[in-house]
Order: sequence, then structure tokens, then C-alpha cells
Amino acid sequence: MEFRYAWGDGEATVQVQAAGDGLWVTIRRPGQEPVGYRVMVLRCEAERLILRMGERHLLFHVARDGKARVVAQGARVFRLEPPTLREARPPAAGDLTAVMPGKVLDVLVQPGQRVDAGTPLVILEAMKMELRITAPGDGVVTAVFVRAGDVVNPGQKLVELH
Amino acid sequence: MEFRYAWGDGEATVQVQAAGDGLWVTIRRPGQEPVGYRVMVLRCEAERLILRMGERHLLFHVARDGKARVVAQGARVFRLEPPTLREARPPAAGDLTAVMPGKVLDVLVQPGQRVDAGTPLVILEAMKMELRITAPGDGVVTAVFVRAGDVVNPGQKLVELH
Amino acid sequence: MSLFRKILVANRGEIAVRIIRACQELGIATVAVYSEADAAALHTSLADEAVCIGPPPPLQSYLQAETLLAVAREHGCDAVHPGYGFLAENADFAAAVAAVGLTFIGPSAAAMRAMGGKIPSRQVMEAAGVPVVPGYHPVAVEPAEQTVELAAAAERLGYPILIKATAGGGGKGMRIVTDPARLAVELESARREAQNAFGDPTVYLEKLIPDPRHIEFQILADHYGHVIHLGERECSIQRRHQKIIEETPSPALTPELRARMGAAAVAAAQAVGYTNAGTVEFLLAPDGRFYFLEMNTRLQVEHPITEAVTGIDLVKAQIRIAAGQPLPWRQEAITWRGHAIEARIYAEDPANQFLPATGRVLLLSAPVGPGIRVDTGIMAGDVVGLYYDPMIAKLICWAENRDEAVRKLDWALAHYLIAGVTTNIPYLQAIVRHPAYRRGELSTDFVARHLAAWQPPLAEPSDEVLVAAAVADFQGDGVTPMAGAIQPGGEPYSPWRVADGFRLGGG
Amino acid sequence: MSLFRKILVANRGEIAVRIIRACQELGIATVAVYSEADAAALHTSLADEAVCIGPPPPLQSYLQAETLLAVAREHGCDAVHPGYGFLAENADFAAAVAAVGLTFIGPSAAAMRAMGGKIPSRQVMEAAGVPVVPGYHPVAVEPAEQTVELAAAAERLGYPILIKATAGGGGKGMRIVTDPARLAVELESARREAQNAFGDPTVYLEKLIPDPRHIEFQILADHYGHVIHLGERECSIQRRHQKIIEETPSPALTPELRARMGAAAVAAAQAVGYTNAGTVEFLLAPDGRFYFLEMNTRLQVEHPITEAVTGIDLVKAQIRIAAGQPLPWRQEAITWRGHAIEARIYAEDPANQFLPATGRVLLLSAPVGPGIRVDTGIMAGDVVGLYYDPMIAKLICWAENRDEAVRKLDWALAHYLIAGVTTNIPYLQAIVRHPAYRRGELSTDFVARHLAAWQPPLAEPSDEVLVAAAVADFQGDGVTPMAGAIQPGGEPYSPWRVADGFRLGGG
Repeated sequence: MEFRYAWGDGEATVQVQAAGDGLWVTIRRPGQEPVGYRVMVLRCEAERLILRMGERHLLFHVARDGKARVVAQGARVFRLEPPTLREARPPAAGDLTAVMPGKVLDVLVQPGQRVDAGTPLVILEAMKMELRITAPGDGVVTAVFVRAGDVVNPGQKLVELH
Repeated sequence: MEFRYAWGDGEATVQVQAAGDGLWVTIRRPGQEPVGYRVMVLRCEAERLILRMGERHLLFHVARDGKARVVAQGARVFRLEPPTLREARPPAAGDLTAVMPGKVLDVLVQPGQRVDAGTPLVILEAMKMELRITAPGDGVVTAVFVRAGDVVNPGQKLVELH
Repeated sequence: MSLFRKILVANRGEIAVRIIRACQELGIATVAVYSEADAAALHTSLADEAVCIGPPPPLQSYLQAETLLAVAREHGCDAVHPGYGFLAENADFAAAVAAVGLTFIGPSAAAMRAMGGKIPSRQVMEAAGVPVVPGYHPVAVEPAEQTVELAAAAERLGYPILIKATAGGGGKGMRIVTDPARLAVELESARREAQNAFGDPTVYLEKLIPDPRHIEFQILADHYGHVIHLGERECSIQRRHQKIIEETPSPALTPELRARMGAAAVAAAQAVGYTNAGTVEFLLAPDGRFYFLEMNTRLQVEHPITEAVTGIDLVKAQIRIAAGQPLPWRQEAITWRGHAIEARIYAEDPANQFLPATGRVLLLSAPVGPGIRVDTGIMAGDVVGLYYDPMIAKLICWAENRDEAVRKLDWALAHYLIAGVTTNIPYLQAIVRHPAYRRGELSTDFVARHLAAWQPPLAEPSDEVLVAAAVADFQGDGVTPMAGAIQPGGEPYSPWRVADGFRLGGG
Repeated sequence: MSLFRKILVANRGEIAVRIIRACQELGIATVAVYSEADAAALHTSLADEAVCIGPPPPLQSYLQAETLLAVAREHGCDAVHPGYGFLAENADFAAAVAAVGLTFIGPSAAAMRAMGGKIPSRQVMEAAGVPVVPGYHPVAVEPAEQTVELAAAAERLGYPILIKATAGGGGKGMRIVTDPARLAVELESARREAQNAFGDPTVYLEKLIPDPRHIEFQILADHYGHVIHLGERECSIQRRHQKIIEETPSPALTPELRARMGAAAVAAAQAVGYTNAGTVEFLLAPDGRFYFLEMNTRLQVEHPITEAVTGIDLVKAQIRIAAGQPLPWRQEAITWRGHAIEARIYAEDPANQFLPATGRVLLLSAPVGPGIRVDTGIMAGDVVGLYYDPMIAKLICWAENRDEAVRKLDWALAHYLIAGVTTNIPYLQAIVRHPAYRRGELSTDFVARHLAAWQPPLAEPSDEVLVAAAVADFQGDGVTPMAGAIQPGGEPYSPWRVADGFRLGGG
């Protein structure tokens, strides 16, 4: 699921997907490389949210204000424009590479195949959890570089999209 | 609207109806005469309820616990059995009498008429607000003792039900 | 001991809450009053009874002396506590309360009048031997003559000189003159401004005290002539002539100076037969000289810092004094321990000329911990409007010494969450973290000197914040944690290691 | 000053929160540890890092010394704070921490061992001239001989006499003997119970002190031989040998007695070369004699009341002492101001033998106000389970004198809302409101004597409560107020006047 937030002069797209016993959250800021985080939801209540990211347990207060999403961390309050559930816009074509060591459990697409945003392409096992590598946007698979069972290293190409 | 609450060895039926710019709440405990309160809702939020009753502003914390209604006043916590939206059970037949001085604005029923619980019978004006006197249960109107325009005094019969 | 049966609390917000709680501990019933804007306000539900006294505008509610008196009598009150602001320093109201046989918890109307208006109090102080800022009041009536008269006085007092409006307040009709040649011109414009502001053009001269500190002394006086002081409060940190951070003890006072200023404060109170709690304000010059400024004939907003270091509950003391009890403490028995600082939380926008901010309080979470005290009248869900003072809370921190108190305040500010209304919390943090503040270099122009270039922290949310937002939206607030969301001691992942999970290649 | 870089807080709940906050004020990073049951606990999100150390049972998590040491080293900690309970008084753990080059924030393992076990510490104290309860330890090995030996000793000590297990604790193997004829029999059963409980049948005799008060002294000792005491805490109000209300000063101590007991406490600490914070427990007999009971070689649960009256932050003091700083206070510099009382809030059912209660915290609202401090580790939404100590919060009230402190505590208890789990708050209220407590007539059998017949308050909801329930259900929680719900100062209706709106006639 993908959400878009805007504030002052900035904006970002945040993708949330179930990963193992937690969530995998990918943040895309315009002009920057996407960053992914593994997140454990320790608590999610009316106003309080406790997340585990790495070895930090983060307590947030959250609220909705009309259409805005309000998030507070300590005394700092952030007001984010209404999150809108939406399909990701097709990003610039490119290829997906792993940056963490892992093992390819399954390859779900083949060259020539047309995929929509969010279509799972490859299933990796990394750090004891399954990660579904999904298409960041609509496109066509132009090349697949790995097979099930392969061990991939950081930087290694997995799939090429166009 | 009527709610029934049970606790330990007790229980009560509470009727809530809009009255003027507030609410009129009637509490019926088994074997006791019903008692009515005029209530202003000053705030009703997720966990906090502020009521005005008479000249007191009362702050309550409220929550649901499964099917139970939890109400706290200061440190005192009360757990009430699940409120169930329901029609009142027909009470013992009898007649409705006013205990506050007021003026009859309208009489909505006539002798012989069959009424269901909650059917408005008489509209009174008392203490600057309109009060709808409704049938406490299913039954038949056997007598009407007042007419529009009448001024009624405490103890005066309004309508007889059977 | 029976103090009072029932007290009318003629105020709102945090001070009404503070007074009602003190009454409850003393076993005294309370009646709260509220305007239509405050029907759901915290103070109304704390009191035993709450009475609506009119529409939101203060003139139609909290300043309605007659209504307040009527409510007090109808509800069987035997005393009225005015809090601060509103009618607290209104001598006529104090007199009216007494006239109907109720006790006004504060000084007598006579003492208020003696201390009201700048000139009378200056004269009373001079008579009592309390140092006042050297100044000169014209005797001449005709402006032209006054100008000549004041020019001569200015020469004697020495430049730079300050022009002040007799009926003045809030800096209106105030002028600083450094060049004698500009005196006449400035007098002219000051008179015009005073005329427009107060309907009275009279102005007078005062020697300008450069870089002054604002030091005030808390005094307590019973009805038997016994007056003591509870030490000072330094209130130099101000924005637009309004205090925002106060502390005690003042980094500038020696025990010897404290004793002298305290004695002057007591003398000031005695000079007008003052009773109950009051505050004597002084200007402290860099050369160590101090000058009487004015006396506040009421409880001060910043009273909690004095309570923190002396251990004396000033509101309870006010009530006991008003009930006719003698002061239980002799001056020698008053001791000061540690350091206390108060930061005033305002609903205002420091980035936009401190204009009052309004809105509904969406999230509220006050810091807690040893040595931390929060006095507030707001709850989550409250609407902060424009009718009343934008101060919505006071954060008071106490510690063994100034350095620890400052650290505690810094920590507490960083943990004081108020969402839905813009507040000055980031601005207060900037002050508390400023090296000059840490060094205790305080003066009334601190803000102008050190924070002129202040900018609010970036609104740019961190990745963590964006993650939180998305998770809240993904799960929907209020959803219970996913089963097994907790990973038993699994290998630790540093967020930095995981930080860049998968990248989209360029192109 | 650089104290420590990063501290591992080897505990949970309110004390972990307390320690982490102190570290934050001191600018020291913290690592929290948690069991799988505590993943969402407050202390984990306050710390800079949080590490899961195993399943809920303490033996598999908070008592896992090796795991804790590993976490401390992996995360670059240079010190470990054990809090209280768990490993706090485990000399082997303290030694292990030191062995890996980290600082244990507490006394040395040697001092702990010297004070561990009842008999060694008794001997050390006797040697140091600290009065101990007259007693006798058998020299004979063979039970029959011991019985003869002890019978003679009992005659010397005088009846009633107390039989205690050497390896004892928690009243196991404890017997009161009033009739000499029953001594042999009681010795037998005591030995059996001790054997079963501790695998060691050894018992000894102690003179029974009737109606004793439990008085303990807080001491601080640095690494340079400087030891001071911070006065006493009276912990006589106990239920099932566990403290529930503590206060200082004790109504029973005169300044002279305080000085003597304080000196004894300091002597006790010096006798074992004690360092850091510790507590020396005494029994105070009605005749004014006092006897060393034991020494707690850690921070006490009830430390906040000492902080309140002395103004000294004991956790910060612990950290500074451990960092090698000398005590900044001389004994003469320690002063006590006002009166402080702590009430322990337990998740337990006082109406049912104080059995621990469990549940999810639905609503939580702690009292606030001047002189009120709440130390807690729980948040709304937390689940209170059976794995750990049922104490979920500490409510500390300070005021100028005992009477005001008691009133404040009474007020605060009446405003401490914890819904979802049964607590002892009503029971605490009953104690605080009891005339004997108000009079300061405290003894360890207070509860048994005065509250044996205690019944929980009626569950019967008032009409107000039923109205609130129905309105919440009628409007649905979270609905904003009805437009115009506020009635501008309209004629006041007393609820009693309106109380009986319309009645259904009989029949």
C-alpha cells in the first residue's frame, strides 16, 4: 500500500508492505534514492503508536485533523497532507538490484512479461525474513538475472524493467 | 432510546431523549420510582465525557471493554454490563403524572388508542423546555385527563395506560 | 480550623484550576464561573458548582463584577479569589466584595489604590525610603512650559533619558532620548501618543537604566502587621514586554543584595499597610543599584518558582491570611533550596511576531518526572480561542542547582506535546539552549539581543516520522498490534544497516 | 564532567523509567532491556536503544546475567544500573560486571556479601557497635543438643521469643513462642519448614520486639570513605510483610533519636566499607530502643520521599558516586523540609487476599498538582501480567507538614484513575483516611489491627454514573458535542430540583 504525504515545500511517497512478522516501509523522496526500513508495530492505538526500527523503540502520538495526518515525536509536531491511497506512478525505468546479501527463493516473472505497479517479481530471503520485490511501476520485464536458489550480493542485478 | 445496565447484583434501565438543547435522562431502578435528569453534553470524546447536570459540570472517563461499558469518575471505576438497545418491557400498567409544574402544549393520544413503548402521549412545557411524555411500554390509553393549554401541577394525572 | 465555607473562584484557566485544587485540599467548597466559551473547561468540572456568567468577551463575563458578586451570594460563598488578571487588581471590585460582607482574598482596596498608578506609588516609596528610578514630574500645566521645565530636569538627571506617560502602560507614550536636541520633539510625540492611548497627555521623565534586570520580590503580609519576603524572582527574559521565562534565585543576587532588596520590598508593603500576597518589582542596574518599579497587588503568574524553592504554598497562604490567620513563619525561618525555573507556554507563533494562535488541541502530553510541575487549564479537545490570554500552560522545573534545573527544563520542553495549536515551545527551547542563557547572562533585552534571528525548526519530517504516518494510515489508528509483531530478541538490525533495503537503479 | 558514555538499565517498569530519565538529564545515553512481555513498555521507548533479552519469565530474561553483560558490551555501555529487585542485590552479578571492566552502579560485591545473609551482617553490626535484636545462634550441631542450648538461651533472652531460619526470608521457618513448654515442638516444625524451604534446617533465636515500627535510614557513601545519612523513612504500613505506604519524617523520631539512629546507620555502612546508596533498616521498639534489622544494598522503592524532603536526587547521586565523584554534601549540610508520603499502587485485589490482578489498562489518568509526583512505568493500553511485581505506580505527595501531606495524598488517590485492572487504591484510601493513621499511630501490624474488616466500596453506580454511561452509549464515544449544548447562563437548575422529572404512578 502506498501513501503520499506533502508538507511545506516537500513531499514523499511511502510504501508499506507486510514482510515476515513486521512491515517493510519504503520512503521515496523526489530526487533521492528510496530508503527501506524494516518496522515492527509494537502498538497501534487511537493516539499512540510504538514502532521498533532496528534497535530503537519509537513512541509517536498520531491523530487525524480533517484530512491531514498529524504525527508527533516528543514535542515536535508534523502535519502531513491527507494520505491518498493510490497506485504508484510509473518511475523511470531501470533495474532492481539487491543491496543486502540474500537468497533467491523464487522468481515470479519472465522476460517480456507486462507487470503492473506492485506486481511481485522476485522473492528473496534476507535476514531471516521473506521480502517480496515488487514492480515500482507499470512496465515490461526486459531481463531476469537470477534463478531460485541463487545467492545474491549487494549491487547484484535481479530484474530489469522498462 | 433506552439502555439497560447490570452490575454485581443490581441493574437499571436508562432512557435518553433529546429535550430542548440538551438531553432528558430517566433512570429506572427495580422497585424504585424513576428519576429524571436534565443533562447538557458539554463534551463527548473518545475517552472523555463532560456533562452538565444542574449546576455541576461532571467529568467522566468512559471506555468500552468488550461488551461492557466502563465509566470512571475520579478514581472510581464502574463496569456496567453491555448496554443493549431495546424496547422497554411493558411496565405495570398505571397512569402518568406530572411532578413539576408545567403547561400542556399538546395531547397526542385519545382514550382507546393502542400505543407502543416510546409513543409520545403528551407534550409539556416545563422549565422553559419541551418534554415529550412517552409511553413506558406497550398498552392502551384508557383515559386522558388534560387538554392543550392546561396548566398542570405536581401529582396531577395526565394519561392512564393499561 | 475553619477557613472558609465556600470560595468563588473569579477566574479561568490554569490559575482557576490551581486555586480550586488548593481549596479542595483545605476542605473548602468552590464555585467556578465560566463564559460560554469555557463551558467544557477543566476548571468548571473540578469545582463543586459551575455557573455561566455570560458570553465569551471578558467585558461581558469575567469582568462582570456585579454578576460575580450575585453568583457568590446566591451560592453561599463567603470569600472570592480573583486569581490574576481580570478583576484581580481592581480596587473597586475588592471594595464591592467587602461591601457585601464577603472576604476578598487579596489586599485591601486602599492598599491597591495606594499602589495603583505609577506616580502615587513612586511618591509613597520615596517617602518610605525605597529607592525609585530618579525621575521628574512636571509642575507646569502648559505643554510649552513643561517642555522647558523637563529639559532642565533632563540635564540634571543626565542622558539617556526615558519619557513615560503618567497614565501609561505597555510601552505606550514611552520614548528614549539620547540627544538633548531631540527632547522637545520626542516630548511632543509622546504626549500625542499618550493622549490617544489614555486620553491623558501628561508625561514625566525617568533616568534610563541600561541593560537592567527585572527582579521582583514575593512578600506575604498578615492582618497583624507582620510582613515577610520569600526572596526574588528574576523575570528578565521577556518578549514584547511580557515575561516568558522566570527563575529563582537570580544569578545576579548576592545574599547581601537579596537581604537589602528584600528589606526594601517589605518596607514598600508596610508603607501602604499591605496585606496578603504581593510582589514588589525592581529594576536592577548592572552597577548593583536597584530601583522600585511597581507593586503587583495579587498572586503572580510565576508564583510556583517561589513555592518550589521555599516550600511554601502561596495560594494556601493567601487563603489563610484572608481568613485572619497570622503568618506562621518569621523571616529568619524562610529558607531557599535549589533552583526553580518557569517557562510559560503560549499559544502563539514566535515566527510571526508572536501573534496569538488558535485551534483545537488534538494531542496533549505533558512531561512528568521528579522536579517537574505543570500548571495548565487545558485538556485534549479544548479549543484555544482569541478571547483570553494565550498562555495555556506553565512548566516549572526544580533542581539542586541552576545547571540541573536548566537541563531538566530543556528535557521537559522537548517532551511537552501540544498538537493542534501553534505554541512557543520551540522558541523556549532555543532560549534555554542558548549559551548566554546557560551562563545566566540575563537582561530584559535578552531576546532582542540573542534571538532576533530565530527561525522555527524545519518542518521537514524525518524518515521515522514518515514511517509512523504511513503505519498509522496502513493499520488505521486504533488497530491492535499485528499478532507476533514482537520479534523475540531476534538478531539486532541497526536501522542504518537496514536503511537502504532495495534501490531502484538510475535511468 | 564526563560521568558515563552509555548505561545499561538492567530493569523494567517505573524504576527503569526513573533511571533512564535521570540519565537523559545527565546527558548519558541508555540501553533498555526487555522481555517479550515488555516489548511495548514505556521504558523501551524512552531509552536510546532497546534490546530483547528473552521470554517473559524473569529467570529467562531480567535475571539472565550473562545476556545482560553481553548486551552491555555489544552496545558499548560503560556502566550498568540494576535498579531494585532482579539482580540488584546479587553480589555475583556485581562482581561479573566489574570483571568485564564495566561499572556496577551500586556497592561492591564484597560489601553486598558482607551484608547478605542475616547472620554475617548481625555479627558485623555487633562488632561495629550497632545495636542488633538480642538473639542467640546455636553452636551445637546435633538438633537435640541445639534444642537444649536454645532453651537455655531463650530463658536468658526472655519470652516471647522468635525462631528464625538462618537461610530464611519471607517468614518461612519463623515461629513466635510465648510458652517455654512449646519451644521444643516449635523448633522442630521450624527446622522442618526451613529444611523444605531453603534446604537448610538451621534456626536461631531472636527476642520478639512487640509493636515495632519499621524505620530505615538512607545513606550515601562515596569511594573516599565519606558516608552520610539522609534521614529516615518509616515503612510501618505493610500488608503481608510488604510495604505499601512510607513516609518521612517518622512521627516517632525526635531530632535526638534521629541523630543517634543516623549515626548507627553510618557506622553500619562504614563497617563493611559500603559505597553508593544503601538503606539500613531498624526495628524501633515502643520504648525508643532500636535494633539493626538488615541493610538493603540498593536503591529502595521508596527513595522518592527522601528526595522530596532533602532535595537530593538519589539516582543522579548514585551515578555520580559510581563515576568516582566525591559526595558534594557534608552531613551538616543535609537538611529536611516538610513531609513526604509514598503510596504504592499495586495491581492486586485487596478484597481477595491481595492476590495479584491482571488485565489491560483501559483508562489511565494520574493526579497532577504542586507537591504531587507519580513514578510509573505503565501507559494506557499496557497489559498487566503475572510475570512481574504487581506494583504499577508510586504516588508521592509532599507538603509543609504531615497533615497537609496526608490531605494531598488523599486528594491524589481520589483522582488516580486506573481502569481495566483491579488496584489497591480504595484500600490505600481507607488507610489514609483512618483516624489512627491521621494521628500517626503507625506500626507494622497497623493493617491487621485497623483494616481487618475492610470492605471494598459499593459497586452500585450513582445516578450520575448511569447517566454518563447512557449518554456515552447514546451519542457514541467520540461524537463531538451537540451544537448549542452549552446553555448561556440560563436559569440554574439544581439537579435536586430537577431530580424527579416525571414519575410513573404506582400500580
